[in-house]
Amino acid sequence: MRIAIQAEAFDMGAEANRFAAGNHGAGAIVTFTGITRDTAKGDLEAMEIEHYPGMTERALTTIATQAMVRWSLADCLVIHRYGRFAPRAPIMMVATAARHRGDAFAAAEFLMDYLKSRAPFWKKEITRSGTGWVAARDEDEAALKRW
Amino acid sequence: MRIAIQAEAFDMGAEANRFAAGNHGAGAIVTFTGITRDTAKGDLEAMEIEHYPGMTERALTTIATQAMVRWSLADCLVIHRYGRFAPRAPIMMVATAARHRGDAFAAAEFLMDYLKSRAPFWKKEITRSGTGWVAARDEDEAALKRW
Amino acid sequence: MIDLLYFAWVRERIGLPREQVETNAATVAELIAELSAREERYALAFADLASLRVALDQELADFDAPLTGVREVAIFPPMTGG
Amino acid sequence: MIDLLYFAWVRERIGLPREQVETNAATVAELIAELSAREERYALAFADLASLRVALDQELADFDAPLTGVREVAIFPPMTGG
Repeated sequence: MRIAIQAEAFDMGAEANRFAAGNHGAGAIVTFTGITRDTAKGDLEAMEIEHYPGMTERALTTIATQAMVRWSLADCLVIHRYGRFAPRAPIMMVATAARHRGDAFAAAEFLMDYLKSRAPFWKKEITRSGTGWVAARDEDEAALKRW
Repeated sequence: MRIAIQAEAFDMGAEANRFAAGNHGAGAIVTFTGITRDTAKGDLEAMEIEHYPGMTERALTTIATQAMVRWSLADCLVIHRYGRFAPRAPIMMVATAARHRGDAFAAAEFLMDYLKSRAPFWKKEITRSGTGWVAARDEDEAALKRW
Repeated sequence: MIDLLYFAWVRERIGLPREQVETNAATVAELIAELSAREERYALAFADLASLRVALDQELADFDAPLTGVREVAIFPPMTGG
Repeated sequence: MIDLLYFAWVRERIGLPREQVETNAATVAELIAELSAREERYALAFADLASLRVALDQELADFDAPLTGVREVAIFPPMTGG
């Protein structure tokens, strides 16, 4: 299990390969990569991500440990960046390894649902017409109910 | 959309990066990689995958096109190998790109469920104690019902 | 003249991957019955229809699907890809 | 003495990321009321409790959670990671 909270860029493909190489017993590997999306208007200049150092590590470790136990994962990985990003930058990634695909998929979705609403990150969009904090979506809160 | 049915090895990380680079509008990228798992006894010597040339391409194109439309995907990728493999070899991969994570996850799971039971591939396990065709699992057939 | 293709253990039991047959069978079920009556190895390969799947011209089909106009018939076990 | 931390627009409205306060408040809700009474900027930042979340010593908590023994209180909007 590896949790990385970092300002630095990561190479999604290299991380995926390194993760896969370490998981000899697993038949199924799922990755999710989140990329800064442009606004509906197409005028995003940058995305800023703020976090709560200390609590972020604790929250992600707790969430990842829960996923490991609940789905008998062979391994899991969470990378989340903070700082200022251009549109189309990879900002986070999770990976899960399990014997069967159902567990790998479920654990990855669980990790994402918790990351969205329970890990202390906040996103701010900087556009040509102004800046604004991204509002939490009701769907994201609702998504937690299924677990 | 890219469908590749090949004997050659593929580099999961390189494929994931190439796929992500082509999808500028998508905020969410999901990959699934299937790896030859050892038997419960730990005595797998090789896995052979047979397929039905011609029909395989048709079936995968149909399945992938359905996924593209149903979840408004920005893109999707299916790679599936055939031939003889050592344990721990990556044998297949799917990737999906969508605006939101829910669509990317659902489409990847849909693709996997159809690949398992509706694409003309057959797996044979060669172990020290003999060889045998992998039996279809009832759970895999049941998984199709949710779509 | 129909092209008949076999895969996985169906291929192994019949002993060849493909062959051409002259038939008047109206459906896949009739074709299977015809072959099974012809030789023991077909009867053995086709003994349990529930463990067989069929494709007509590379599309999955039912055993009672008509063979009219069909050029390629494939018979195989449930698929195990992914 | 409690360490108070603010994030995102809560931080922006209050105008600083952290401060230390001397308080006798028994719960987070009481602490928030105390600060809101003290200065306009707190009252504005804390006006809508439904849009706030709180963590005590880096664990999410409710507004009526007791402050006994707590050293670090963080107040912030709903999280938007991932």
